Amino acid sequence: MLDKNQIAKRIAQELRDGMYVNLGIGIPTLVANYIPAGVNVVLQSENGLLGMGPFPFEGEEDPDLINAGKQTITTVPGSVFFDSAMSFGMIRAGKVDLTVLGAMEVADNGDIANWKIPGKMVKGMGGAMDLVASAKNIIVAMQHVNKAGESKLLKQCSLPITGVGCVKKIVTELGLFDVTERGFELRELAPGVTVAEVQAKTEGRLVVEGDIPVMNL
Amino acid sequence: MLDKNQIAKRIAQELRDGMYVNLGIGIPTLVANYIPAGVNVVLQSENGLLGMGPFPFEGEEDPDLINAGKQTITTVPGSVFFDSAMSFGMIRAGKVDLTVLGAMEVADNGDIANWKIPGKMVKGMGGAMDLVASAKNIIVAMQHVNKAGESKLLKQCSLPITGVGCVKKIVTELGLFDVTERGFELRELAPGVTVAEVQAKTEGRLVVEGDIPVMNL
Amino acid sequence: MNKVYTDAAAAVADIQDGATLMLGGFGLCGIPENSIAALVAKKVTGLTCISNNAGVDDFGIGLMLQQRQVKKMISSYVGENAEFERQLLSGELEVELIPQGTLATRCLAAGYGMPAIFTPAGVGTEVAQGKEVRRFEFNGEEKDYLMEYAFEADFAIVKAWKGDTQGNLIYKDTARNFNPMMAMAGKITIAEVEELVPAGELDPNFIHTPGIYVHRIFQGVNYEKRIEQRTVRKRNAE
Amino acid sequence: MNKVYTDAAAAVADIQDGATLMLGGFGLCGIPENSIAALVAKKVTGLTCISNNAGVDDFGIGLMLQQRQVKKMISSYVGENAEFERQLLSGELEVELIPQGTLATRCLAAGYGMPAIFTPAGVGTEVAQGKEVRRFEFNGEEKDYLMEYAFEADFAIVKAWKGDTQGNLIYKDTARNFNPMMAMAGKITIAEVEELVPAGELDPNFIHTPGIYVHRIFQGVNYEKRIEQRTVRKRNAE
Repeated sequence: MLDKNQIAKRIAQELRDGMYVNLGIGIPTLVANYIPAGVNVVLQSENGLLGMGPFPFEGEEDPDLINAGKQTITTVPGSVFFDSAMSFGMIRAGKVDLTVLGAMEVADNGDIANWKIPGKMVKGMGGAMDLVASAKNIIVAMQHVNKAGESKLLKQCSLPITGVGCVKKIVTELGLFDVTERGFELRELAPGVTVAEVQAKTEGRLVVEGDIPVMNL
Repeated sequence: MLDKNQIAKRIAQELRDGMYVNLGIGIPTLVANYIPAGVNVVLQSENGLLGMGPFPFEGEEDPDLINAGKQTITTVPGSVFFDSAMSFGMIRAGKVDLTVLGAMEVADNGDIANWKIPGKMVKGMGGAMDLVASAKNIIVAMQHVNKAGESKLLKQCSLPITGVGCVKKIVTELGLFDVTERGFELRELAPGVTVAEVQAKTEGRLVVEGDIPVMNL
Repeated sequence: MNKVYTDAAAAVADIQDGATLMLGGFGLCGIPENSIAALVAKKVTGLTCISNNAGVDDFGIGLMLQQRQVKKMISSYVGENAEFERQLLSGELEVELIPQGTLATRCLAAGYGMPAIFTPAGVGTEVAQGKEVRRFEFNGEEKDYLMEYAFEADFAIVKAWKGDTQGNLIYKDTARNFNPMMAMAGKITIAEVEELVPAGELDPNFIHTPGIYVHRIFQGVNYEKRIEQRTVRKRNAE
Repeated sequence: MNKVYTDAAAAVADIQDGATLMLGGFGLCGIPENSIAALVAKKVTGLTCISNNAGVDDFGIGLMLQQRQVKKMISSYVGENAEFERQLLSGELEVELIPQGTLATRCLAAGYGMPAIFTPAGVGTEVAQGKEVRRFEFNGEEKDYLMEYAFEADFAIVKAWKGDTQGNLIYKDTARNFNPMMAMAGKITIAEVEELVPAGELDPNFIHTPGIYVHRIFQGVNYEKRIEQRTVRKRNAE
């Protein structure tokens, strides 16, 4: 079983040198802490920044410099600020190579639900619908089951969806899955997790072929 | 009869303080020389400048600083450079208050033709189609007749048109005309010009009502 | 022609009940603090506000919500705001949630004189309900897009870092966000700036919003610039 | 990842016969002189060039026309260019003339991932032939608009004033013109700059083209910057 940091670390292994990457709020943000040595990526914050750096040192916070989660941040050399129209322009044009975000549910056709729970106060989709509609590569970081123990990898999303057929890969505490036309294809198991456990906790179509390697962290 | 400079001078009287104005190539460019005292207008050059100034002093030409006619120019305090998308964006959004341009023909419904003569080499419409399609107020500066002595104020344009029903006012060597749903309404006569002469040289619907004052230059 | 106003109260004086306003900012970053305070003082009501967020309980647009001045919010995310939630659930407040990029681009469209734009954001979701869907082959794939209309706002109210007497504006860091598009999109655009300088002092190559889009400008005072999520790291000990 | 190329020849090395190119510049102002020279030296042919103008007989895209490298020009104005006229009249060269704002906005659309835009430019003229016309109520009037498609170009070749190793670009004065939109619109974007600096030297608030849009960058040499219309005024005698 992976903890949140290990999920982030595994996703960080998907980063390639030169990539432009948008990291969502929550576990995705942690990915920045595990970027492999020698891999230079540029982090995009959709409120108008390319080249996001770490949090500022205490006392150096600047209220004019925040990320999409409204957290105070810094920039790295070569960074650039722009307005929200250009920010979503570059997202829409497919210039952001990878988007990592959380989800409440993913369906085995790649649909994602992560913005609305009927009956609860709806806060809004923010930039998530724009990101999932346009990103070339979308990795979801999430827990495999919800608090009630129900699978979040489903045949069909029960919640209102954020985007259609867009998720390419999922990393949960149980393993790594490619989302293909055949469904959730189990590629790697988290240490100490069995295929049976994944099967028990996955409601959508699960593909398990051959020996599944244990994740290398 | 007005000469080119007098046509420009009369058009300059239409300028109001605070206007943003786009001046086309030819006679319209001369309008800048006759801006009335106390009237501050900002000149837009559609290649990406607000706040165009006069030609540079000899030796101070900068190849990176030209107007839409590709002439070397200068800027005035408060000027701003922008790209061509924003330039035509502000034109399309109606932010440019007045456009002055030349024409080969104007029809009495306000159609304008100024970009193409069939059988001759066609150089292109440049920004003229964008300007005439969006400007709130369009004044045409032109000669009343062509070199063959034929009227350029027509029932219908014979040349391919640049824009539909857009011209609001015309100043020629013979007078000033408002273009309304009734046609060319003669408002002012150039010094020494008679109504009969205007009638003889105007093919389109001409409206002459009451005493027509002589232009005050 | 003079675009310079003495203060926020003067600049917003003619905003009437029932007006549609665009308000710049992302969260509490780059919001027009002075203008919001003036709108609260003015007690104008029945407003439709187009703004990415709705402030927090006691700052930003939250101040206008407290006074029940807002009839409708058009936003992408309405965050942590208890009063907002109460008014929404009680039906006092109408809310239209739209994707953030769609919000930004509908402002851009208005500023660029384009009546509508196409975006794939929201295709196949409830955001697409009642909207025209159109398939294009573009960028190497065939894909559905929603047609979304340009916004029309009576007033756009933005906050910039520096401005000049011609209305030219410069923003700082991520406080730029929605301000430039909204500045272009208002029928009347009001800009408040931290520093107002004479025309000619700003480098014409580095102006974000040309003054042609700005009708009123004033130098704001007492900027609070509240931070929503103060996140820091510790310095390593030597 | 390294975006820095040694020179124009290296940056354009993989441009094949028949490619569609966008070339920045307005007249001879802000044109990618080095890249054009490299394309001429490379003798690549059958090109479709999207560029506001076509250069003059002996400079700019005119140099490529002389070598018969251009199959088709997409421009708003093709100016004074005898060789251009000869090739056009003889049928060697295909020309598509489109309004300047439409040209700029079709580039912008590509860079912003929008498959099509609406513009009133050309409504009722021969430019509208075969195009979808659509009526919108917008900005206080009901009006017809043409739907125009985003451009797709294999390569965009632009000229900037300064650039950094991340591909961030700054343009000078009216040499900005079409360069920023084209920089955003190319599948592969090549930027030549007068001064190439290390990442971090340009102020992140004042960059016109973010490096995410730029794939290759090099420092150009020997800029000629020819002036088409040298207009001056005399200094008053003291």
